[in-house]
Amino acid sequence: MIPLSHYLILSFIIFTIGIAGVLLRRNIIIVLMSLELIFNSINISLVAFSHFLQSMTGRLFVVFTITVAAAEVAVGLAILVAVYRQRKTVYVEELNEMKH
Amino acid sequence: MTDFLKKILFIDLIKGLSLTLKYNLSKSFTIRYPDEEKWLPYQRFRGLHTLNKDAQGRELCVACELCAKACPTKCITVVPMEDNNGIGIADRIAKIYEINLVRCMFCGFCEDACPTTAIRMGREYELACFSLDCAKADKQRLLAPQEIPVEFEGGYVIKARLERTKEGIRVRPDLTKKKRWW
Amino acid sequence: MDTNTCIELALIIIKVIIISSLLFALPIPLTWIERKVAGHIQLRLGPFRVGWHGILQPVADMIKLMFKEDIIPDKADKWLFKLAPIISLVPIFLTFATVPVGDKITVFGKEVTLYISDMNVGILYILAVAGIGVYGLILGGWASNSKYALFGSIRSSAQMISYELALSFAAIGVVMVTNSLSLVDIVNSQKATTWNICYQPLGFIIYIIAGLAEINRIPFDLSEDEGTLAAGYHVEYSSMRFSFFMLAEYVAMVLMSVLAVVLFFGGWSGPILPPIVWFVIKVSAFIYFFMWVRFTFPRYRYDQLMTIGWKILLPLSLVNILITGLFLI
Amino acid sequence: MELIFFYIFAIFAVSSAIAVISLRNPVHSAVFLMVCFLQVAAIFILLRSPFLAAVQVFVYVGAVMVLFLFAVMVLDLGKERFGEHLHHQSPIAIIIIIGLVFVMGLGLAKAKLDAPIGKYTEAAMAKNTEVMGELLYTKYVFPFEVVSLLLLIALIGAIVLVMKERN
Repeated sequence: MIPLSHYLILSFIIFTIGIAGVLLRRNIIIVLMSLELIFNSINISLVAFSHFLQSMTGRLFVVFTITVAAAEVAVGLAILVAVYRQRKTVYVEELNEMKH
Repeated sequence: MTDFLKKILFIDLIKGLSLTLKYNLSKSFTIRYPDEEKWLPYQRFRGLHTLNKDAQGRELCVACELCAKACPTKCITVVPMEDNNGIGIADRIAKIYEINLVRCMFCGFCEDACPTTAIRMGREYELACFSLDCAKADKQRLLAPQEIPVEFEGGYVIKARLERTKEGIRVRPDLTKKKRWW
Repeated sequence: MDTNTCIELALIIIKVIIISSLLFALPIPLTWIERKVAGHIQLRLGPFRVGWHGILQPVADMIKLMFKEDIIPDKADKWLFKLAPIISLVPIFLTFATVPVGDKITVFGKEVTLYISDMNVGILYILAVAGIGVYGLILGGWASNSKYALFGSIRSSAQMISYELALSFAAIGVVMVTNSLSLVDIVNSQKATTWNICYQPLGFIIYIIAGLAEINRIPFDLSEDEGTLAAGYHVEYSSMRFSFFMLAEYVAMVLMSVLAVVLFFGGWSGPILPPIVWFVIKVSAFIYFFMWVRFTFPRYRYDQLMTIGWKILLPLSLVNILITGLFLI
Repeated sequence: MELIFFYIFAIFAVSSAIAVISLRNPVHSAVFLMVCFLQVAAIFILLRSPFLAAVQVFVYVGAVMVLFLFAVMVLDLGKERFGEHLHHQSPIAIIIIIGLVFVMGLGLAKAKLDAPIGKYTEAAMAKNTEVMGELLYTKYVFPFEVVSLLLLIALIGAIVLVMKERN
């Protein structure tokens, strides 16, 4: 039997890596991928809690999370394609029209 | 409405499928050349030339060189010589009679030009070989009788078998078993 | 570990070895059969010279492929280029872990199941893992650094997204009828009543069309369209890497036939003959059908493909689910 | 036994996650993200939820990653040039990340589990999928409908966003 803390630490490490990706990378596609990593880390901890608390809620929420993630990716990539058409760039710091 | 129904019930697709199934089950047309069968051409076929002899075995060719003149690709070389030994029908026979098969286009003008019906196009069509020597048909080769006799009616697929020898690959026909190919 | 678990483990390993070697060997006769079917449909004979009726032709082809030079384009992404054929091959083999060939049989007084494992999410697992196989196409096409290959991979990715939905919805219809995601349960429930094709004719049609698109066969093989894309995603591949793609394609065809049999045609159930024979007969009938279709229909245009996928198959499969649900209530 | 598998999956997941954010080529990142998702699916199986594992492979690996690769290919993003890898805010970002690690690590170290244990024991979970389906259509029917609506909106929204305007 694997203790709960193992899963939580794994989830935490992946979460941190995801946050690092979002904060550090310039490429929006990589940023979106890092968001997916964060979603996944949350899923791991949800399922782990659900398993150890013998409750179904966590698992069901994973289903919802996955659905939301799929929707998010579809819309996010659509926005990305639209932005790329306008600006010809996918680097976050070059998309700074709103700053000025 | 019927169009719509047709689309729903995949009528066109089913028609196509049934057609191909019919083809799949019917007999194939393939001639299994060279392993088992071979196409025997009609008598009018223009293949490798032959030099004919008359009933007494004399060469019909009188080396008039009309064939060489008529040849559009200038592939026939004829050198005449005198001879009184009765090899030919006249006292003039060909010393050299050579056809360059690489250049020949099998048009049959030589046949038309020949006044003595000495040169005729035969039914041999397997002319490929490993060296360039056989691209030249000399008099001896042209005089030798061809595998398929002239009077044999063509337009059949005949049994044949592939032979691998040192000289090359040959397809030996078996004239006794023939069938219409269609 | 006691002896019983050891025997179980050994059995599983033996089954894995048998199934995977069978799958590796299967494309050899299948290529021959496909060429023969192609020949006879076109009133030809097909391969005839190597062995009896050309039966050794695939072996000759295999030897030829093995000894060909393995070319990797200079500007290709070497790492992905080498990885792509393996990615396309492995998932399709993995799917066979849950494919049931028959029910239990008794060997030396011990019950042996004719499937590696009976997952309770079997059908989902198969559809999900089979979906990974498309990465081989996508990454291979991208890594080749060639225009044709890139277009092939873009096409296959779009095609895969649009047809996998319809395919899984068609399978969901069956799941609703039989109340189980496990393939063994699906077959057993069909034994009790009739074949699922009677309840799900629309689902079956959708399944076959979407399945054809999913395994990239004519009339939907837009990703390797010879006419416009030379050979699509595998245009730069040669030698064994190319044969991996071919292998994956044939195994995918076998998978689609097996799934069609299991989902809609009662799996191994049938009168008189032993179950495994029935299974083989049904699967080979489907394989023949796929070949038959291949040499009958011309390839669809790309916009037609997308129209069929999104505007016809997807709504139809939803309607199918709705009707099934209404009947179940 | 299980623990060994867990460590294998965890190590692969973490290392591929690091590869995702550190590689320069987006396609390579996508491949490693796929590996990471597969490992997460394997961990779901360790947690006795095969249905979620299948859904994870189905949706994430099967659909989401294809979308990513499709976008990368359509946009023709080559390798990033060297020096464009990170942007100038990275020092601040690293400080924030270290702070996050510290706070969350502290939380993890001090936390203890004292929530009430539910009724779904190991034995009840054998029929995991059926239980989930039942709950989804009874207790959680409202979020389920909302999520389906969300998917529909996302579908239409994506089409609207990408569609070129015809003159």
